[in-house]
Amino acid sequence: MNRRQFVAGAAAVGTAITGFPAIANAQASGPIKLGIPTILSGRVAQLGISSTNAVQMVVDAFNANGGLDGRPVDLLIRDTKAKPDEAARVTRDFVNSDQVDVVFNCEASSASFAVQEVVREAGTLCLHNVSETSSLSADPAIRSPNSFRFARQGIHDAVGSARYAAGIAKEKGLKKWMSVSPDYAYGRDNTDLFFKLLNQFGGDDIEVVGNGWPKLFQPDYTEVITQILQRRPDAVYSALWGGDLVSFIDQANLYGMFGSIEFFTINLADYTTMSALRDLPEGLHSGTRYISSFPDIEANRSFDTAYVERFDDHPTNWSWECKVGIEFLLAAMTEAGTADGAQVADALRGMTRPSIIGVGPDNSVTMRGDDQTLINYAVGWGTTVAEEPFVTNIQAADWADIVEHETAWKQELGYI
Amino acid sequence: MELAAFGECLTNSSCLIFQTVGGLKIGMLLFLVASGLTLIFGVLGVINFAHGSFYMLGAYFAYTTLAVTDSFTLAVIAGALGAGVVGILFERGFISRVYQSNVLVQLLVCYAFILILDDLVILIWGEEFLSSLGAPEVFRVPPLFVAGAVVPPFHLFLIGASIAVALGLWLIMARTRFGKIVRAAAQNPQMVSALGINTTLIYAGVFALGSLLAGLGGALAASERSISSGMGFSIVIESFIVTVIGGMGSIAGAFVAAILIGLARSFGAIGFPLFTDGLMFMVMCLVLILRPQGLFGRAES
Amino acid sequence: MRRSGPIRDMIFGLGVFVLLALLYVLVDDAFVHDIIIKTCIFSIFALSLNLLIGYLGLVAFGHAAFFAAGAYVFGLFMQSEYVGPDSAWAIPFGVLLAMVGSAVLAAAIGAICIRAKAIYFSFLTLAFQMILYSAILAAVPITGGDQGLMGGFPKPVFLGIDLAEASHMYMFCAALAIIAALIMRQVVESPFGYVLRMLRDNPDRAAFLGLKVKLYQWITFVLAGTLASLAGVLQSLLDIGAFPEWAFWAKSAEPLFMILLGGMQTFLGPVLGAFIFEVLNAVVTAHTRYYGLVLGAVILFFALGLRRGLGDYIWQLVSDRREASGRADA
Amino acid sequence: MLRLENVAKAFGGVIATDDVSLAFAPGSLSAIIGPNGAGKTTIFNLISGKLRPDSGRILFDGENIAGLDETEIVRRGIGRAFQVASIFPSLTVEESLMAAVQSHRRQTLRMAERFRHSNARQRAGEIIDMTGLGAVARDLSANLSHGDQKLLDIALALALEPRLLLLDEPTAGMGPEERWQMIERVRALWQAEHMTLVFIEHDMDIVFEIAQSIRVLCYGAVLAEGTAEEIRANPDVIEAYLGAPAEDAEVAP
Repeated sequence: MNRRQFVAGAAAVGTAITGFPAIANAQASGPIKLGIPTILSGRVAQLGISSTNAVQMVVDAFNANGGLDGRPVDLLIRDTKAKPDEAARVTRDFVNSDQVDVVFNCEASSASFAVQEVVREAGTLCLHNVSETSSLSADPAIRSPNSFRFARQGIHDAVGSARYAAGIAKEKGLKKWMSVSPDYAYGRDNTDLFFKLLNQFGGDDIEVVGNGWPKLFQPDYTEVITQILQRRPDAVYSALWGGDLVSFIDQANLYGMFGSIEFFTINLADYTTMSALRDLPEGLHSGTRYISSFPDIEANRSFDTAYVERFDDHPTNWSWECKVGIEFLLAAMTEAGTADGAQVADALRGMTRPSIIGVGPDNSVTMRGDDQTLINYAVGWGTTVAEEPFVTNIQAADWADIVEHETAWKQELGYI
Repeated sequence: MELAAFGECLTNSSCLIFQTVGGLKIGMLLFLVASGLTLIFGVLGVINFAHGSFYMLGAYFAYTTLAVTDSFTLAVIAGALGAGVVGILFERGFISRVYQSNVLVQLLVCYAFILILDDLVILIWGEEFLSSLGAPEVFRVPPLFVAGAVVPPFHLFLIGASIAVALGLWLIMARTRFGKIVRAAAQNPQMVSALGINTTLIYAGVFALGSLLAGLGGALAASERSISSGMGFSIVIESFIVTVIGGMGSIAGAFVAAILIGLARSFGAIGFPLFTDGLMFMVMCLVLILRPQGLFGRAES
Repeated sequence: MRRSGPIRDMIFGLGVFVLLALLYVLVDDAFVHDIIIKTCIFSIFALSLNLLIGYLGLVAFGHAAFFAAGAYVFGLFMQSEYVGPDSAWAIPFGVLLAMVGSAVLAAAIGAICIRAKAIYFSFLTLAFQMILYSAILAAVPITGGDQGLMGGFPKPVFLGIDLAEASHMYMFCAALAIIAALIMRQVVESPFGYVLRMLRDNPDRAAFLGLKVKLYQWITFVLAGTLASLAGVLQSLLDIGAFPEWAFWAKSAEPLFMILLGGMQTFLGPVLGAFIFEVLNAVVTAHTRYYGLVLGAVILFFALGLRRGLGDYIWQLVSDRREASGRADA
Repeated sequence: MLRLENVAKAFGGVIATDDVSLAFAPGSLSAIIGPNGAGKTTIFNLISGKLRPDSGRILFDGENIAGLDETEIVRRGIGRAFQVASIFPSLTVEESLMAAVQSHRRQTLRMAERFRHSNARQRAGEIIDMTGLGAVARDLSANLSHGDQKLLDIALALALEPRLLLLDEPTAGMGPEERWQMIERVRALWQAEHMTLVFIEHDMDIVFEIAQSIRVLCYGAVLAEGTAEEIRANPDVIEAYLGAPAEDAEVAP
């Protein structure tokens, strides 16, 4: 008896005792309900909006095609204000009250753990689509058999980043490195992993001479910038993102920082970030968060065009993650012929589909079965240019390499 | 703790100049905002928790003005004046109704205003963060090199402009009739009222001036900081720290405390990078325990 | 002869418990159940803060420090190696441990804060809360930093109570909230409680009546902090974790809202406030993402329009009417 | 009973009390008079522990109480009432007095019993009868008349069963008739409770009528000391008062 059956059984007993139906009345008809806890207000409202926009596009098309045997998909989107207890409350509400078939989680960092605990207890199928915290799906103490990860996985990016950076370092003789990353779990994990792998790939030449840890949403980076200029590193790595990254680049520009230092920033190549910059400096190294030219395929370009047409704005990294998530979910439901969580989960495990972001065979991505994590999505780095397409000379990461180091990383942490 | 690096920096002229100029710039922008907060508290006795929202409004007004007129000067003026006008509306429409209420009600009215303005800003300007204004054309030049340190001319301008504002504020307070009345009102409102001076006007004027200073700070800061809803959050907390350390109601105190905080940030980033925030709250605690009137405040009788 | 106060209050409490239990059975809606659970949790939080604000007249800004302390101590204990799925004693012991730990914290913070007067007291409580917040963020190996306590914890059955079961959790929260409220009701109606009112009205005069002002303030601060930690424990049980946001100053603003909405003069005002706040939150969030706009407008209505909490407003209406009819009778 | 020896207090260079030595006999009824700013209230503040003297001793029953805080001094048997009635606006008269009685009985740390059921009610009733507040016993203190608020202030002090009672202008702000009622009541209380009573008063007629002995303060120092007749005849006192007649003709706030 698996957990879900157990829960269903317990619920049936509960129904018998209390005289009213509890959570398990699987609705075989009527719309399929997806509950989306996400951030729609405050300073990261962009996250929720660009995520749900992408989901809406896919679902609209699905419903227009008749849905799942005539059952349309209904999206319940609710704001959690980026608070973990609100995320938990909203998710409980989805599970208990709205009796959603799937929790489609578009929550960031700590709130995702709160969502995770609710669905773990309830046994509802859950997709994590934007939280990049590695442990969410890698750590066996935290991951849950009914949860699937469609968001970027930190270790994947780190391998791609370190390989690219090690190459440039060798080519240009970059030995002294510094970092400037936001002082919270994502920023720290990302940066630590990057340097760990960079040391591995780049050899003994690489020396880290200092780390700057500004706070998340810090308005002013002057003290970090002066510190960097002070120590004169050859290169700087940064996991800043969004408005913080924009502030940093604007402020560093005043010091002429990018003339003398090679800057590697994993989160720059996302349209909303690049377009917010008054002057996008040329020749910065950036990871490709989301751009329509990588992978350079028709599906990707037309997604960008369609999105812009409908929402008057470019999609974000969060958009593609959610798009892939919802496409997989709908495909799995179609394959299983039902919205039942356990059966859909079975269909999801190991599923491979073509995607706008796919770099696997035939531009596919795969939902890896063993840890329920997405692989073969586009991980690449390139250099910035002032005009479209903003990033050129993109080098794609090798997924065999990524998976090899991911495994080593998991072993080291005792995850496997 | 990286005390070695800290000591090394103190003995190295380029590092000293680097961190001092950087710290001064952070401190002076903070002073602009904090001086408004401390002025309002000194005269009205109100803790304007919504002060950060005027900083935010200053930034947004400046952004739009720059987009329309393409003039940095006009943008900064519009940011400051716009925040000042909203300040008057806020004082007349809301805050003036709770002067007699307890501090809790005043606080909640301010908090309500924060919530409303943060959402209004999203409604008007959208949920995406906006780019900074960028330095005006004159300052888009290569930075200066002083004793091995890099100094952007624009930062010198920001520091100079803030000091000019501080001087102007001091002149207004020390030399003008308005300043005298304001100081008198801070000490004894009944007396001022008994002398036939319109305290309503004085209160509105002070609130407008306070908000204007926050708006000016926001507009100037927006020249190099990205703009978003909720950006007033962190600045208002820092302003409170400055106000408490300098002495609530003391503009001179705010000036000194803002510089201290600025320098603590820039040098703290070298000496103890992970605990600058916690350190600031600890200093605030110490001041509150040992000298609640702050460095420059008058002791309570 | 009227029944004596404590017994009447206990009967009232029991009545409320029966009503809440009936509500659970009759209204089969998890949404409603969730609102009741959260109202219970926040009632404890807001009532405890109102001991300081409403009865003692000390506006504490840092009350969430103790909410978070309770949640973290409890959560860390439940995640520790000592607790397994069959440790029947774990939850009661964890609750006790969290409350004792928070009491110690409150004793230390309170001893320092009550030295400051008026607004300086408020700022000092805020500063301590932010130091705790910074500490939680910094102590990543213990607290998980900004990600909070991850990975959940077991909820071992004790005395036949299985908190993983929704109905048990509901009854547990309701019972604890009622017990906490009864304790606080007893305190404010005791000789000690009247001292609090005197200190609020006129601390200088109270000193000349031989009352050691700081001692009473300190005891109340510790009591309020301890009870706030109970709210934190329940929240931790509900969300199966603990998060640094609970120690942030914005969390301290929530019970302030509730007190404003419900009223601070009527004992149960904050409970009403907690209920309004939760309903508002749940309903508004479900319909618009401009929650701040709505909440802000509601607060302005209460602060500037009614000028008092709803509980106080109703109480005023009732007593005015009573007085009017009394006069008519005479 | 109470003896001040060379007590001095200055506020930032301004001398409020300058080397004052005073003595009050047990069971006496004394008045302190003097022009505004003479330091009368400061003396009370020093005795009651609100202020700490810069130098000198304050002996109560032979024990130096200078520098103790107000609660310690209250516990030793010195009660006081204030120039501006200092009461608890949100409590009723009865509640205020019950609480004061409980404080005297050291029952205020009790959390497990109900205030309403406290046996302090009986004693509070006695004080209410004694002070003639019976008609307003259930009223909120904030709603009392000015005179009743002054009475309540005194009643609060009485609840502590003080051996020495300090009254700061018990008749301040009252009309002529009310003043006499008040002072008669004070005298009656003094007689009934067998305590030592010191009061500050502006109304010379009242002072000369009821005080057994009078101290005159001027610029923080003791100018004269004696019975009504002696004071009336003292040229220094006449000088001090006639020298500043406007200050004497004080209108109550």
